[in-house]
Amino acid sequence: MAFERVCSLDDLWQGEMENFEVSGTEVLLIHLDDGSIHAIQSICPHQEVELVNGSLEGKVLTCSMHLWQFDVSSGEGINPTHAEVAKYPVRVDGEDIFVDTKGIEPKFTLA
Amino acid sequence: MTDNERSNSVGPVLRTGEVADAVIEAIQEDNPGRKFVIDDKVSYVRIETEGECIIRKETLSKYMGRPFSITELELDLTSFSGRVETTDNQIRFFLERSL
Amino acid sequence: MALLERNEWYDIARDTNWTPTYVSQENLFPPTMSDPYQIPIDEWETFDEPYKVSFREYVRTQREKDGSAYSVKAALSRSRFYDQACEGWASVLKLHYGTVALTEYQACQFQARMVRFGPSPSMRNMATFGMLDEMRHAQLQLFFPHELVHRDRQYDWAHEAAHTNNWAVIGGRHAMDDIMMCRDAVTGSLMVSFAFETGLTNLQMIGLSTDAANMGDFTFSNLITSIQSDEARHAQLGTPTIEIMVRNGYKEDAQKILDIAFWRVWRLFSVSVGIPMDYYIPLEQRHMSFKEFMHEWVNRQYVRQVEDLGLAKPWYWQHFLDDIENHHHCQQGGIWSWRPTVWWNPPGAVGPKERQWLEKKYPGWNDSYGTYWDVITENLLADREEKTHPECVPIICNMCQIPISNRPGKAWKARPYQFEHEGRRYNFCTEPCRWIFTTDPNRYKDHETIVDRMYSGEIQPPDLDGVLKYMGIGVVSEGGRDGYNYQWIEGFRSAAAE
Amino acid sequence: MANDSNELKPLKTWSHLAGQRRRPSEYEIVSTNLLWSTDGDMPWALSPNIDMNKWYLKYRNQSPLKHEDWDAFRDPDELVYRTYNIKQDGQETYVDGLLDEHNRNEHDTGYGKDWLECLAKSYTPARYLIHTMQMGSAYLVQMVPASTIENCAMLQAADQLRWISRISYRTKELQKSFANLDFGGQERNRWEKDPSWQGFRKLMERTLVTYDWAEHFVALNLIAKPAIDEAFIRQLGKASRRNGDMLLALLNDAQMLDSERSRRWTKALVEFALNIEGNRTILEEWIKKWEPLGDSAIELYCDGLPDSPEASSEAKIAVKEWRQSIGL
Repeated sequence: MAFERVCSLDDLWQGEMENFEVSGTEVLLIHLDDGSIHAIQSICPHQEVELVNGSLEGKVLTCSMHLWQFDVSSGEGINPTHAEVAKYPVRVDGEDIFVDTKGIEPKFTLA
Repeated sequence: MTDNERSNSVGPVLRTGEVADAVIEAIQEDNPGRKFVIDDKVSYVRIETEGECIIRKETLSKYMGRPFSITELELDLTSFSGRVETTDNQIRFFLERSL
Repeated sequence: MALLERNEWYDIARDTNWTPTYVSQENLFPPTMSDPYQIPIDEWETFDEPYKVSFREYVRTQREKDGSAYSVKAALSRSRFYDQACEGWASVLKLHYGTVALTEYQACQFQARMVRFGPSPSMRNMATFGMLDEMRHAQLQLFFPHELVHRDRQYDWAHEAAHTNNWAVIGGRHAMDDIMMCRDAVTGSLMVSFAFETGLTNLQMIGLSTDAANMGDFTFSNLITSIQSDEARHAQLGTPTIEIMVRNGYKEDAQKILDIAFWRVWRLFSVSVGIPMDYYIPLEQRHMSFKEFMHEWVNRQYVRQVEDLGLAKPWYWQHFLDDIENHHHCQQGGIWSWRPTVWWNPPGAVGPKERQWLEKKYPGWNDSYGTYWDVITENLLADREEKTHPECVPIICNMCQIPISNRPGKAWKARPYQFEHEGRRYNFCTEPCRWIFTTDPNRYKDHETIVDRMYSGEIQPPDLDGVLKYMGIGVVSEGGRDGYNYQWIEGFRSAAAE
Repeated sequence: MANDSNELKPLKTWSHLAGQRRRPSEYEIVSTNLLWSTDGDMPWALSPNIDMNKWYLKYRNQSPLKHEDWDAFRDPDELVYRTYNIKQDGQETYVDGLLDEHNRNEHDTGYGKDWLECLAKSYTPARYLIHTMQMGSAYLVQMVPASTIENCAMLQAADQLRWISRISYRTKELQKSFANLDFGGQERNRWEKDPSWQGFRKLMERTLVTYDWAEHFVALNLIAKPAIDEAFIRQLGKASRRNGDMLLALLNDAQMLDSERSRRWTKALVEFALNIEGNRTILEEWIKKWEPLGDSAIELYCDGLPDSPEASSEAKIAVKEWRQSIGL
């Protein structure tokens, strides 16, 4: 395992999402309203669009370009269902958030 | 204040846009014989005439190309000179005392 | 649809006065909250609001207004406009939101006073919409600066300013508490609905909109004109009140009330609108001078409405005309010098081209205000920035709470306006400010200016750091600096080099 | 200078909300901590002995109901101005549809003489009653100690104007259909003299001159408003169903939706206040004082409804059960 410290809890509040570079990989870090923190690939599997520009409602992230939707907690596509985003393990230690990107590749699904 | 700033001018001040354009057309029809001064200030347009200015719902609807109520005019009516009187069918700007 | 027109049922909905028998009329409508003039109730029942709207129409129209105002919401949060906008424009916004947002919210409580204590049912119904309008204005003008707060902490003042003791806030609160929050429903309807909303809010909400459009800030331009479309309606509460007062022998009272409120609000607006228009907006985008706006909106439009109601221009009209030429120029100098005490970054912005423009719009500017800026320019050119900060504490007006200052140069006529009351000497900037105090000394006598508070020990430690902290500087955000980092003096440097 | 030595980090939201470490909702951004008159000891920046400072000190700051942080109150519906208009525009479109349809069906012509008398006696005079609610809610607006409470009271006041308008609208329609019954002319007299209204009039006049903000809230939102809901909205609605007046039944159902929203924030504010020791006794004493006036208002009104012998007891029980359900 290669967890790397990304930021502190004060940098990413509940309801926020932000892009970070972790060991050379662009990761989208999301802090849900329920307090859980998730890391997914930063680019929509559909086309080269930054998911950070999408909108977050509960645990559903909607891409701003073609409105593809993903369940952030599982990484599974909601619409279309055959799509999927890569998830990276997250660990919170005290005030700090750590993410491990080792061996995980972003996923791509053509329409 | 100098005397040339005192006048009997009345009329609406509207946000620039299609409603203002329609009002400019409608007032010519609703106030026959009156001369209007139209002052375009980029974000708003000041429309003025002497003594009294009426805008009727029917006429405004005609120039808007759809049914248009006097209340809807409020969306763009940011101010006016003179005093105001509203009914279901028209809005009237006026002064009671002429100089 | 076979629905009735509004005018068919409207009169029934505003026929709701009744005669109480389980409590006294006086207890139900205490004169200090309702009508101190005790005009007969059937006179109040003639109150006919000239601008009518029903609840049904209101929610439809307002929904549509908000649809348009908020449509830029998503775009705004990613807009590059505010990253690229010059600091002069950013200062206009910071000053605007900081002084306006919470003032609008307090106005809800004033409108509610008319809803509860207004002697006419029509007034109570109209003010219900007025109350909702003010809620809208507060919420819009909090929502939009909130989108900017992550870019620049000074936007936090949109919410925080009113909770601080910043000198500019003390001035604003004193005036608003005087004309709005501490008035009965009837007096307040004249002061707020007529003098304030019919007379002067147009300057801020429409006057600045043209400059905003010229700057490319269509969000702001759209926002403030949309707000003003509400004011154009609910401000109409004032007109019937004036008519009823005049008809019932209270013409002199009505005149005095208007004169007090108009002057108080004017002193604020000349700072919050006059300075931005003539100094903060970059020269290329300036559309009209503040003086020209004043003539369009006040001298032509407002005064004509006052006269049409049978009242006259305020007795201090000559002072007022003189003030249009001077007050905001004085305060631009003052605020710029005291820039670390404010929450925006006021640009000096009096380079050679700007001075030319100012001389054209305000003949004689160079011989007076110009001499003040000559000294500052000279110090800046010689790298003596520290000399551009004042060393002495100003004298503050006991009415408007703004530093007392006068036109510099040959026309200098420094003259203190003072008044002794119960052993205390009060200082005023002008005769109207002194006059307002004398109309009711008991009302104003205990208030302390920011400088009084330094001497009385309320501000601790009583040094510059202590005062700044007391004013929220370094607590809410950093204080101000020159908005253009003194680049406006470069025109003089190159002129000198040639 | 102080600002050089002070480290001020960039903000993600208003500084006063930053401690939550949570992205604030639109509601929180535009609704919280907006009063300047609760910041210091003296509400207004004028002399302490002027009437208005004395009024706010006595009736707001010195109210027996205490909380160290009224600003922490939140409206459970999180309504903002924008969403209120969207909601009510939709509701008003629905009501327009009801009125339009019933008008086209010549609904009014089917009324019997007894029912028309009931409408004249127990329905159209209600605009006076609802107007007192509008005034009372507006008193709360200017006196409550937090902006989040003030917003709820503001929308409650607006709701009352909504129903005054609709009752007036119906009054006019009835006037046009039945010129001989003096609809639109006899309401004030009924409100001032008819026995069935005197309980409500007494309750409301007394409520309106109760100037302590918290006692005013109790009289208005815990006694008067639920009594009006249960007697005027619900029991009159039932009577109209029984008498084939579906229009009035549906109008009152629509009005009840507004009342339910008002009950939600009332419940939330009561729970918020009950967290503080000592407040329960104060609230319960006030309820004890006002309850007889509320019950009497219900009785007098319901006894005037036709074929509704159970109305009075049902309404009184419903009000009590609701108060119990919110812990009182």
